[in-house]
Amino acid sequence: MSIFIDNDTRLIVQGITGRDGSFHTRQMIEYGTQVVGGVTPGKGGQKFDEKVPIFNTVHDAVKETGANATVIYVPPMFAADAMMEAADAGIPFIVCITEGVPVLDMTKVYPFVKEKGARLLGPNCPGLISPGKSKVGIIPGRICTPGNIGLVSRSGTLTYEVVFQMTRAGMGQTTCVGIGGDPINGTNFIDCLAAFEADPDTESVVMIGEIGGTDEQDAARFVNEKMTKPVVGFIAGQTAPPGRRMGHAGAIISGSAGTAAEKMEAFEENGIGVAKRPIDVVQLLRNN
Amino acid sequence: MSIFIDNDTRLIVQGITGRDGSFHTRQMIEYGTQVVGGVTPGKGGQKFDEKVPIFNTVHDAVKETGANATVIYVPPMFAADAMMEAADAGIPFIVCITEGVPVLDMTKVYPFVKEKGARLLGPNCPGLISPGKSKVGIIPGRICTPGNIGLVSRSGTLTYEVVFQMTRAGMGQTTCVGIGGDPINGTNFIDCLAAFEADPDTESVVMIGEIGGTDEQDAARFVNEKMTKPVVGFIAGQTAPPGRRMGHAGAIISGSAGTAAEKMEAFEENGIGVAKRPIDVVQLLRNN
Amino acid sequence: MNIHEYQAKEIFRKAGIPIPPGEVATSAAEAEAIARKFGGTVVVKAQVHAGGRGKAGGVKLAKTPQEARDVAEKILGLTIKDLPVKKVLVTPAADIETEAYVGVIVDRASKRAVFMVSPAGGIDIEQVAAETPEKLMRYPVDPRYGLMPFEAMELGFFLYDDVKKARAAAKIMQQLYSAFVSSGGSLAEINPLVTTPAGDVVALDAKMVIDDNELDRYPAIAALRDESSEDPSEVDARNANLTFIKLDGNVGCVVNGAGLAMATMDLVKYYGGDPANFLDIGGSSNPEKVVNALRIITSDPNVKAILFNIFGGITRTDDVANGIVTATKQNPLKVPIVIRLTGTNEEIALKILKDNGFSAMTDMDEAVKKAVSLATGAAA
Amino acid sequence: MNIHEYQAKEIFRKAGIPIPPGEVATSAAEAEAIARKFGGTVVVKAQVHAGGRGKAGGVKLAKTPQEARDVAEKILGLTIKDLPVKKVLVTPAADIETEAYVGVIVDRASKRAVFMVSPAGGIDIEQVAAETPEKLMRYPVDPRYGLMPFEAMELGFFLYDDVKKARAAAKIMQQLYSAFVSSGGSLAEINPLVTTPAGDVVALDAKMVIDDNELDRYPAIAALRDESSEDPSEVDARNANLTFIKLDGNVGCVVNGAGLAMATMDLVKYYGGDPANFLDIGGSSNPEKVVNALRIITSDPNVKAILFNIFGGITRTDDVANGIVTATKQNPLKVPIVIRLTGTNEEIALKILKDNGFSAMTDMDEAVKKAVSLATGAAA
Repeated sequence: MSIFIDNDTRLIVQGITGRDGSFHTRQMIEYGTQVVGGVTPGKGGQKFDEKVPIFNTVHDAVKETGANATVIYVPPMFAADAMMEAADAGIPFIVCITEGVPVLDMTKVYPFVKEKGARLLGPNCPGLISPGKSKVGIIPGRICTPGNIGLVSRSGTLTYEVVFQMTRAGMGQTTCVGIGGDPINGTNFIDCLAAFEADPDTESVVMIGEIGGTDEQDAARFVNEKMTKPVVGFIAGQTAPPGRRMGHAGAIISGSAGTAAEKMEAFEENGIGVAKRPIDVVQLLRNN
Repeated sequence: MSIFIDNDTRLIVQGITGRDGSFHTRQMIEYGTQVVGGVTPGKGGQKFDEKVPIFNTVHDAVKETGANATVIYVPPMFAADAMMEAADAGIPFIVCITEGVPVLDMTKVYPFVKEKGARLLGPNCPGLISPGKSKVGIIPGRICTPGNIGLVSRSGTLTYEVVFQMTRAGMGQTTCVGIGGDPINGTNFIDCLAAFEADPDTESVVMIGEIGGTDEQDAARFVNEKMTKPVVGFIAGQTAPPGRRMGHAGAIISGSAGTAAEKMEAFEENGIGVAKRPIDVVQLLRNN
Repeated sequence: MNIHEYQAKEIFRKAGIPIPPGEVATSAAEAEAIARKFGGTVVVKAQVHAGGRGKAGGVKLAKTPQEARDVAEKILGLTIKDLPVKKVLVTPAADIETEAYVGVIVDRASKRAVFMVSPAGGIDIEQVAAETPEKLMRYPVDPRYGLMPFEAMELGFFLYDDVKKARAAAKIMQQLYSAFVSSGGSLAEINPLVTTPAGDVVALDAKMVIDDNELDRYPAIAALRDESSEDPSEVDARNANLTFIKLDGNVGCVVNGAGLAMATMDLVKYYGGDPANFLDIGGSSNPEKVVNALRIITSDPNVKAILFNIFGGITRTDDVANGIVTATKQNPLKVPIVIRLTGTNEEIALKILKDNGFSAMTDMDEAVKKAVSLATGAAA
Repeated sequence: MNIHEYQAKEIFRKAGIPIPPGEVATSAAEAEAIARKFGGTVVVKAQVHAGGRGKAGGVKLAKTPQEARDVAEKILGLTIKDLPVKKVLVTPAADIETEAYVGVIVDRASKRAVFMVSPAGGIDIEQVAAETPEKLMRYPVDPRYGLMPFEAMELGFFLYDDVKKARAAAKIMQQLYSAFVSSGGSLAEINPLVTTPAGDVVALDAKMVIDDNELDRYPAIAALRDESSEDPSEVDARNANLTFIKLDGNVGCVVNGAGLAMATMDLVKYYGGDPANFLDIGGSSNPEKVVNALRIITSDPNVKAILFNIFGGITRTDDVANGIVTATKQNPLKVPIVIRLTGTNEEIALKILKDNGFSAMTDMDEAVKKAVSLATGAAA
């Protein structure tokens, strides 16, 4: 088992003919993901790489392919619309890779997607991978291996770093999920932790957080109150100066709220092993 | 029993110090309605007629009085905001008397009120009365008498005409509800019919419709499919010319949809006795 | 409130919708001058609040300025659906490749603004709905989000396969929605929306109906009202805060409340008469309203009898009685009047009427029967 | 993106918010002229992207034009939080009766724009939140409906008991929300919002932060950027599409991805070093970005060692290697460099580096340790 995606995931790609969309579509197909269609307005009726049918609209794509998931690679100014189109077309699982989506756009996307009953992952996230089954997004397949550890992270390359070290240490993964670092995103730590808790194949979970906000603290309490499986964690940004924004991760510290120290303390108080360095995650998992 | 309002209704009046609001507040109090507060921004802390406390906002009024219903008498441009304020404050039953509310305003009010879980009656309606228990709105109390007939109508004075003739004939009412004639309103015929069906004291129902729209036709099917109690009806506007708007009732005929003939036919097809004249309602009720 | 095509076009143009230029003329000479300025073939279009202008001869092509003058002369002499044509719009003729229909209207059933679009435009949309319903797409707009880009694109692709035209149409639909909402519209329509051989998508016609209840909010829109294009008695009634619609019968009706007014008209018909009008004096009982109502009704020479039907709730029947007395003192009636009053302050009202030589009744059916018999000349 | 007070005031003014007049001066003479024009007492305020201007001596009253000149002279010589003051706003001094705080900010937790208002204004709002939280009202706005009139009135009544002032404040909050949303703001603030003895409610200060991601949508807002008011190296980095924040340490860091960049800085600290910067080259692997990154980092004289930490996913590590080679050929390095590369095209990258005389590592911890020891002068 795995969470959110597996062998039954039937994916469409919004922006399939774009630079990023086409590159990663090929990567996903190569990994074994069932890519059943793509959307590029005006290219409806054509085929991508002579095999994947392209549609003008998501509604058309869903009607023709029975897709149950979508991944979005469209420019930031069009991403909000793409997410809402997907939700409106009834797709239950929406992954938005696009970086740079205006946060006010997301204040509208969030309630819309919720009203439609869809799950949104991202935006500004690397997507997710259930090793050996399906990958949706941009996480490099070769750094992962099937196993029974779940991983959830707000970061991209830092996730790769940790997953890679897990894989090298022989610790496989059920699913690795990058929730994205934007201030407003569709899926948070708790959503993923609850899914991992419910997944029979996941035995323990790694949670990688960042400075900014209070999601990690909320997640820590959730772990303490609701989870039976062991969780270990890491927080990036211990040396970040207060009040400055550390790039697109949207890590903002306002006053004392959201510092790395505060988050690490919340982890420890709630029984989550805290890695001092990314590599320490492996050791903490061994101790479980 | 009765529907929507009874002896436990604790009412506030939005616009209590206005011309219409103050007049009808006195009428309602005289009838026995529990008016627990009023709202007029800037008059918070004062008392209406030296007894009803006035508040600046609906939130304040609800917090202090525990009101479970509100009636709105504010000018048309402020009515949408008043309805939403009431719903936002958690009031479960909102009656809007105001006439002339822009219909585009109502397209926003409707989903808002629905999201908050409130029932809205109106706008542009005379309100309702549960004879002997409570009256909310402007229906003259003296034309009604307690009994076991439910009445629902899109009209104002036409309702009075019918109720008065029922009362004169000794046919009392559980509740008389005026749902209002605007194109978009909060409560429709079916909502009221379902409530009358569920009310143990209501034995039969009178439904008074008008030209325009298809609410009466939908309601007729509902009567046929879901109701056990007898229903009789009247439709106003048999002589109305097509394509013209007959005043504030918002009765619009577009092509063949919504004519009086069509509605009367729907009544007959679904077992609803059709009165040719308002006075015939009484005879039809006798025949039940 | 209806506004003219040229006024709706100006609103649409401000919202960004591509619309060919055009100017309004009130005389044939003006029309000729405008045609000369534009050069080439022009279209001369009657500006009147009525559909079916084309069939009525209100829309004509003119190849030369002289022809524009002749055509305008004819159109300015027309009366379309009882309304005299007082203005024409002169606009360059467009090269048309395809004609589509785009409209947005507030819909009771979905409680939303609903787009209706069809690739079969240029004709009556009711005809499309009836004959080829698969060519008509209905699309409700969630007012909380507005018409979103992806929704506009779905509508655009319903009209055009070509993505450029679909995008152009999508943009026009978002602009139309925005114009509709920000003008307090209850209907906005482009029929036809055309494509040109150059591939442009252009609105050739424009129609808008404004929700009367929004006029206080948009004074600039309210100022577009053209009273010269409306029935004078309806203008008079509106200015007196009465809701009035003129009909062809001979029993003039004055009623409080729209539902009761319609039921009264129905009862007139039931007893063999014909209502001369719909008239609702509304909820308040200002005697002045009664005075105005009587003035408007008696100005119709068809009216042979007048029927008052008042059920006093908020309306005080004594106010109505006083209004009748005042009005008939100012302008003595030339036709019989039947007064039915009941409800609030009924006793006072009946006394006022009696003291002034009027009789009154309290039963609606009896009153209607009497009014009908008076109007038809039969014995009461 | 930060904008200046005078720019935010212009945006607020266009939205209808009452704001006293004001003009910007870049010299003491200009400030004097403006003060003379306004007459009476003026306030001279440093225009700089930093809070606490008052405490830093950046806001001064001046009773005469000459005094305005003197005060402006001083303020234009200040450096507040490392930023030199290059402009001052001169504005007539207002009579103040009460000071309130009004702000709106996008909030992660509620996923909405949230109003924060307090009758205790004029001071740091964090202080109000900490010391008198009952004086701070937080009010999330549903983006689907906007700030509705009744909501604005609740906020208005939280500030003022008087209904006129509450209404004025409510209107200002709706205008502020509209300015915030239509400018792509992530923060908009009025501190203080004052009442005058005449009973007016007026915004005396204005602050706005724009979401960088919105700048493409609002070119007029993007044009407000004042690069002269920013740290030159950060301007340089932004123009090169890099995310860069200058810090005080001596290990220059070049990393792909913000999370990994922060983790790298943390690891530098963990091994006893001090990062000189945060620098994220982002997901794409354009060699030009690497060239720019090296240029910006080496311009900091504090940097004693450079650390590359690249985990190739989308980023191709051979592109990064090529960038390093190109950059160091153009400008030979004066400090040691430690390169850690792994992931996409790792073998090619390692070969490129080796062929050009660089050594490289694949383990993050080892690389960081080495960079720290090089920067601190200890043996690697």
